[in-house]
Amino acid sequence: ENLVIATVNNGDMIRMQGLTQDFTDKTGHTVEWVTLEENVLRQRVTTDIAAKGGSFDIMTIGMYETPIWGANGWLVPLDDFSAEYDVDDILPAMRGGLSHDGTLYAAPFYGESSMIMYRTDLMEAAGLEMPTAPTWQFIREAAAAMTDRDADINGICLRGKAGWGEGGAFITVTANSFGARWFDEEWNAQFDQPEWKEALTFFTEMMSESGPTGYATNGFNENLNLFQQGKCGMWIDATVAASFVTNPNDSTVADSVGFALAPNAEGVEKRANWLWAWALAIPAGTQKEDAAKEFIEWATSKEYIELVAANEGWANVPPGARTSLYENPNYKEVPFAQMTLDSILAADPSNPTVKPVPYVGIQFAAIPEFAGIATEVSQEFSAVYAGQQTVEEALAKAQALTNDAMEAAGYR
Amino acid sequence: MATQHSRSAARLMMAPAVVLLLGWMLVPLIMTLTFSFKQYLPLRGGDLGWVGFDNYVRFVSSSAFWPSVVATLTIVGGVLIITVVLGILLAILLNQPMWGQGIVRILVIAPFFVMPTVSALVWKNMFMDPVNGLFAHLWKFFGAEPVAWLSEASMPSIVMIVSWQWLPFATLILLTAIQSLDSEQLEAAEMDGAPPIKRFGYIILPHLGRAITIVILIQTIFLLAVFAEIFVTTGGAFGTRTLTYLIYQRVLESQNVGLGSAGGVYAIILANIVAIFLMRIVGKNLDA
Amino acid sequence: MGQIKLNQVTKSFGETQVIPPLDLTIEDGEFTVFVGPSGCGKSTLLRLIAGLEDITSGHIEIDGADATNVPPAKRGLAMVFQSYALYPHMSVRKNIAFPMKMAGVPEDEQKRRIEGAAKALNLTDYLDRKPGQLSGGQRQRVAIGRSIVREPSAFLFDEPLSNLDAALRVGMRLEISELHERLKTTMIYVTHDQVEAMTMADKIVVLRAGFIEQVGSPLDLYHAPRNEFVAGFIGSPKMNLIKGPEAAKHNAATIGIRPEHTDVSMTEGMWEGRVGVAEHLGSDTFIHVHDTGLGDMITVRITGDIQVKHGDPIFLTPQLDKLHKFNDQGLRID
Amino acid sequence: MGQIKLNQVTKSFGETQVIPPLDLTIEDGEFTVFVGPSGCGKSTLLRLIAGLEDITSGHIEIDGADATNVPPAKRGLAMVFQSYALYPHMSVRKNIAFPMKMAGVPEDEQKRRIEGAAKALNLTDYLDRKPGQLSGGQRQRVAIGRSIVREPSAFLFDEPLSNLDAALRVGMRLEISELHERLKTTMIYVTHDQVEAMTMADKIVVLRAGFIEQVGSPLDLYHAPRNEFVAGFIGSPKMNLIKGPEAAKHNAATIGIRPEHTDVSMTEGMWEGRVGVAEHLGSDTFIHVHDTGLGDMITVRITGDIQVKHGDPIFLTPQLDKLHKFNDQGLRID
Amino acid sequence: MARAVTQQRKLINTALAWGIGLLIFFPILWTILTSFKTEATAIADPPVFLAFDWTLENYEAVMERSNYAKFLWNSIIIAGGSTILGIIVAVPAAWSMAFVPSKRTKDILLWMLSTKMLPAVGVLYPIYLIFINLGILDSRVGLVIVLMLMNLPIIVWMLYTYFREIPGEILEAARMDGASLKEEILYVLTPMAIPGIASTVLLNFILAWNEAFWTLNLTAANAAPLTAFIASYSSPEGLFFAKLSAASTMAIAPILILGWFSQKQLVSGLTFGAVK
Ligand SMILES: Nc1ncnc2c1ncn2[C@@H]1O[C@H](COP(=O)(O)OP(=O)(O)OP(=O)(O)O)[C@@H](O)[C@H]1O
Ligand SMILES: Nc1ncnc2c1ncn2[C@@H]1O[C@H](COP(=O)(O)OP(=O)(O)OP(=O)(O)O)[C@@H](O)[C@H]1O
Ligand SMILES: [Mg+2]
Ligand SMILES: [Mg+2]
Repeated sequence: ENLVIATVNNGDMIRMQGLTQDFTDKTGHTVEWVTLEENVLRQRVTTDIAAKGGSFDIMTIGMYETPIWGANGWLVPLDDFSAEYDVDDILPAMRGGLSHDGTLYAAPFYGESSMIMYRTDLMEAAGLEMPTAPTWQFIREAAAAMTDRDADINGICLRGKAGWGEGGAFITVTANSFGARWFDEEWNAQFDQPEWKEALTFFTEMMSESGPTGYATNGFNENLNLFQQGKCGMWIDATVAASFVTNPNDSTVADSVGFALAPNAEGVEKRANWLWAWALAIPAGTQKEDAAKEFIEWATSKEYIELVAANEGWANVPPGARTSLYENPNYKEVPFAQMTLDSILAADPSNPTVKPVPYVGIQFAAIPEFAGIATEVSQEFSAVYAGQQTVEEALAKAQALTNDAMEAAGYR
Repeated sequence: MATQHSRSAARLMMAPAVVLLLGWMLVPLIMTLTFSFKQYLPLRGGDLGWVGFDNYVRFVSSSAFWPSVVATLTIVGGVLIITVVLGILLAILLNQPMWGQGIVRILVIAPFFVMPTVSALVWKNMFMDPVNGLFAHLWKFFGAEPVAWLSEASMPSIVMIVSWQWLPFATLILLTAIQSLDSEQLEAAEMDGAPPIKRFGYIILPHLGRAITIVILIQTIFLLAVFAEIFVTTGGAFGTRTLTYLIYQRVLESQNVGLGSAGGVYAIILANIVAIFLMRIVGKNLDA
Repeated sequence: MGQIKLNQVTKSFGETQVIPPLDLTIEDGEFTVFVGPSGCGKSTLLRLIAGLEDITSGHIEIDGADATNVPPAKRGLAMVFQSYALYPHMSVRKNIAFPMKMAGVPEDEQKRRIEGAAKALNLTDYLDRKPGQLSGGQRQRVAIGRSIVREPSAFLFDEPLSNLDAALRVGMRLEISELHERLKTTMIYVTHDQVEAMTMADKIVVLRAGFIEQVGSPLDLYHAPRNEFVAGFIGSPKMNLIKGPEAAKHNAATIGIRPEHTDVSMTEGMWEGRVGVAEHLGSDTFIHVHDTGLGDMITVRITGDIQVKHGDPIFLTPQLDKLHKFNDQGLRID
Repeated sequence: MGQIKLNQVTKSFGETQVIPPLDLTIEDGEFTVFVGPSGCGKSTLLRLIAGLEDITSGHIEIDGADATNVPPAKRGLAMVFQSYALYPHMSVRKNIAFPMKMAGVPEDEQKRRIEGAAKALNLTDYLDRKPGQLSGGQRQRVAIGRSIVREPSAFLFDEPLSNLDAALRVGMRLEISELHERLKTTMIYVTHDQVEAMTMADKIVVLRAGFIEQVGSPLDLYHAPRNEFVAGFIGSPKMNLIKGPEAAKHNAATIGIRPEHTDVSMTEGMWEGRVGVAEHLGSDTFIHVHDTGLGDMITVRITGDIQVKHGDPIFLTPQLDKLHKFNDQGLRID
Repeated sequence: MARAVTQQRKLINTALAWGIGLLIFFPILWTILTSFKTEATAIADPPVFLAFDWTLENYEAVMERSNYAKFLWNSIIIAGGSTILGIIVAVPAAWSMAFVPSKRTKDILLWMLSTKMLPAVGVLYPIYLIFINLGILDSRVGLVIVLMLMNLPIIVWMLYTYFREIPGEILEAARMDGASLKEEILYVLTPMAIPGIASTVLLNFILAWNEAFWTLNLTAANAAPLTAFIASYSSPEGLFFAKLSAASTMAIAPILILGWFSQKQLVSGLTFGAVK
């Protein structure tokens, strides 16, 4: 059979496309890819599944969509994997985030948290040493110390780009690490609380001291470029970035990158790291359920990891999905492996903030309205980063629009 | 030339186009209208019943509404002004005798062939990127601080990108119009003692009136719907959220089809206000 | 005020010389008509005088001063174009005011002159219309009005009547002639219609391929065309040109006889032929006679009416004193 | 073959009646010219006959059969348009072949007829050119050729010569007349040029505002115009129409005298006036005489040449037997 | 009558026009150049213009990643199909408007144009649902229909203004010559309007080719055209300027080449009746 798979255009997924011949050889099924940029992909698959379009047999979705769609009954439950697939090998945090009511609805292709990547050489030159679990205050000082505008070196590069999955995700985990939360237990927006103001102010000030020009439009990719070109002292972002910045083919600083846990504000127990997985799911109602399951089993299996390792080396295997990977001696040699695992383990989607919240998810709240709200909120924040409004104005607008949207959706 | 026979034939031959367009307009319009009076949330199970004018009220009372109208009009107005003014100047220049006129014309037309997505990507990454963009290099070369175009000057940047795409169209139409100007009129004005500037103001510009209205009409239709450029560059941040983009956010990002549909109805109303305004001018000019 | 002198003027477009070296003097107050077939360079010559084209070599003098490099607006000439070249978006009043506005003539003076011109040209009722709302003849008058108010030292007309229909053309022709009588300003008038040339000109300049074939008063040209070309060009219907033995009888390569200088009889005459088409105008009858053995068809004009039918035999006798003789280079023999 | 009869035909565009009830019979083989000022309904009438417009009321008969509701293609008529209406993308041959192709005429018959028409119209050398490569006169001939091959029962011409220049017009006029002599097919010819009407027609229909003012042969109209309108319309230069006491002397409201029927003297005559513009054509001289006290300017024609200057006193004497008299409704008094 | 101009004026015009032309064209030129650079040279500071090692690796990478030919083919089919279909529907309509005008002709025309003002995003769900019901989601047929409807008003308008300049007498001549309505349109009107039709086809082909909203949202694996192809290049991880440039070049090259070869028709036909 011929499977149509919607997927995102990141490196791991592209790599998988190159290896599908292996799947076809094994099962006789062919695969057609619809590769889209992340935002386009989300919009596309959401429309399709909500309208029951049936354009795709497999969709690449994330931790945000899976529980919501699973609850709606839009996904085929993935509860009958073969024994050799070893479902229990999937990292519990991932499995939890991709399940609804204990049933797995999407199999993680890879998972990630976020962590600090920093330039050991610059750190040394600044006369500082990175603790394994730094605080925001340290990060800010270190960033200021590493900044050298003349040499085009920014102490720290962070996401400021509007969009819930971009700057929105980052400011949310930052706020978490300052003790803030999106909603109280009655679904009231919390942007009027001091923690948010503290977090946003801190972030904005630090970035204007030590961040790159125009960081208000920087997302993952822009920062990756900057870091690879040696223009950043530190970068806090997805753990998967580690393999890119340490890859000497692309990165000019490959041999001087260190890793540390994402920071927290002094005295706050939550750290600024998230949890995310790109996972494969089958929309309910597809005619090709069995073949689709076969594919998912192939793509998220241990064998696939080995296949990649054999072709591209261990540093390039999809990380963050399986416990066994981190027990593999070959993989342990990869410099960022342990820190990735530690970061993932430090994230707890069902208990993401200091104060209690009614939602699941660390850098998002797994409710259908969140993407829309968070995108607009992050746009307000980006306007702060670009110097177009103050922190107070942005928070006030965020508060208003969030409450408004929640009301529209019937939460309040 | 109109016999009974040809008139009925004409009606028959109009029919396919009219029926198709009527369907294309009415079917989605009726569905949009229906949705707009409903709580329609695909992610919460779709149609959740009638809610009267709630969506309409909510859409306008949202803090994003008026800024989006302003953003829409700014983009439409800004691009129109730039393309028409530069288009006129370029058309005049291209109408002069020169060597390699055909090639220059090709160069000037080229942006029109570029997909909006591609043009937005190219501008955003290769020119306006504050670190690696060509502008940043240029600014640094002259010792200036690179500008973060898409955040610090978001609206002008988008207007610029869109203008770049539409300038060829304006230039082409205006060029054809200028070429149709009877050169004897210009010579008459010259004999009458009008220097070049006055010849432009008194003869060329009035002659272009009709062409300018056409440019405005056609471009407005397309500019009201500008989407890809914003989606790719700012994602609606920094005050570049147009009405179209706001609807997009409501429908696709927030998955609130009811609210978005109400927005769609507002957009239709806005478009029609603009249209009526335009038709007033253009309609008159089209008669001649 | 209004003498124009061309001195060895030439004009080439790229490689092709359209006007070979040419000398011409137009006297003050004279009504000069340039006439010639299409493409012979009439418009080009006029535009050289106007300054709308640069002269390739030679000199132009206006009122004794070298004007070769003076821009058109400064030459003090006014031009009326074939297409009228009215400004379509301005009212008649504004059209007429335009040159004065450009020259900075005071408002009330403008007004005075506009009214004067409008009255002279019968345009008073139309001053507030746009050119699009006028008939062809009215447009032509506006174009003339626009020229008049500048009080130029000479008017240049480039086929101003060729877009009008026959009846109107006759009327406008008269109006322009009367205008000249009144203003006594130099006028240069381009046409390819020899009737216009004959009826309007003080002096006709016949051009062919940029060369001046003959310069003279209309009647000079009618009575003594310098060569076959002018002979054939001036006069309507055309002069009958006869070659061969009949011409040899008169010691010429070609003889010419005008239709109005041939006597007709049904019974006897010098040449015999058969009636082709007879055109009865009431005032005159034109008979086209075939099969005379003289080569082409011969056309004759009879004043008043004569009853002839297609195919009737007919006899023609040329008035010998009105015969024109040309040598084998086509030049007149006297 | 070719009799056309209009029976109480009317035509309205919306509210405005352009053709009031009208009766007219055109006999087989006749060359009929519709003439009248612009906008009088000539084209409309022709198009009604052609079937390009629907008749509002009334009947049209062609060869005795009711053709009111017959579509244009079936009426067996051919039309030659003012703009020639050639198919610009087809060669001359294809243009001429088109009606035959539509009618399904066999290939070799098509070929034969095309060659016949081309020869008759002097188009043989141009058969493979596109219309754009032809001169105005040649285009007109192609348009005629396209009509001829259909062997229609009547030809309809709508101002076929108005786009040509004066010299060509004369030539084409002759060609069409000769064609009619040869084919003897009914022709209906629309023009607003009275010279064309006079020279070509067997029968002239003078129209004004949709009404038929007079029907008759050219010379009938010239010699006995039924009313002032026809009198002024037929003849060139126009008949001089004089009202007031001078007319009253002849027991008429208006008298008319043609320019060619007025004798001129420098010394004595019936009316005295002053020379305005004198147009010297060589063959004739037209003198426009002012200040006669008869109202308008009087135009006279003198055969040959006469030397007069602007402002000279001049005496005119009408030939009394050629005087036309009209009553106060403008109708002829005999 | 065009006025002869001095060589010096001409020289200044030429320099100015070429300068501005190159400036306008520069983004495209730069994209094309960048597509032949390595990723590192693509972002080099100072930028390099021509003196770099030309490489095809970006094109190879793009070709390897996606089935360019398929996207291209879909683009051609969709843009071409919608344009041709549009012309077929529009020619009779434009004929009626141009040659049998009535009081409502202008209203109908403006109404047609106004249908283009419906914001596409607002009707995405309705159209999506209709497409699912008709079973034409992710099919070229569906897109051909949508794009045809999108562009139909413009096609009708362009043809209408073009036809209006064709003298009605020629069609009447054809009628007198015995042509039926069909023959009149087929043998006389259409060939005469070829330049106008050509530029209409061209303009609408371009508009359809570049249409990104519907083509992206209504396609998946089968019918995706080049707009979808480019949507997978907008931000891959790591340095991507060169690959983006290669993909962009591939997406716009066909239409750019087509446009350049036929710019005469495009220019001459783009009068929209505006200019006479
Ligand atoms: N701008 C130009 N460039 C090149 N050749 C030209 C130009 N203008 C005129 N000519 C040529 O010069 C010759 C004379 O043209 P001109 O217009 O003066 O003729 P004309 O006597 O006015 O003809 P017509 O009676 O048709 O107006 C023609 O052969 C024409 O082709
Ligand atoms: N389609 C039409 N709709 C309304 N009025 C029309 C139409 N066609 C012609 N007319 C009017 O009918 C009258 C007669 O027009 P027609 O074209 O027959 O005049 P004509 O005698 O041919 O004039 P011309 O000599 O200018 O060609 C005019 O007043 C004209 O305005
Ligand atoms: Mg000329
Ligand atoms: Mg007419």
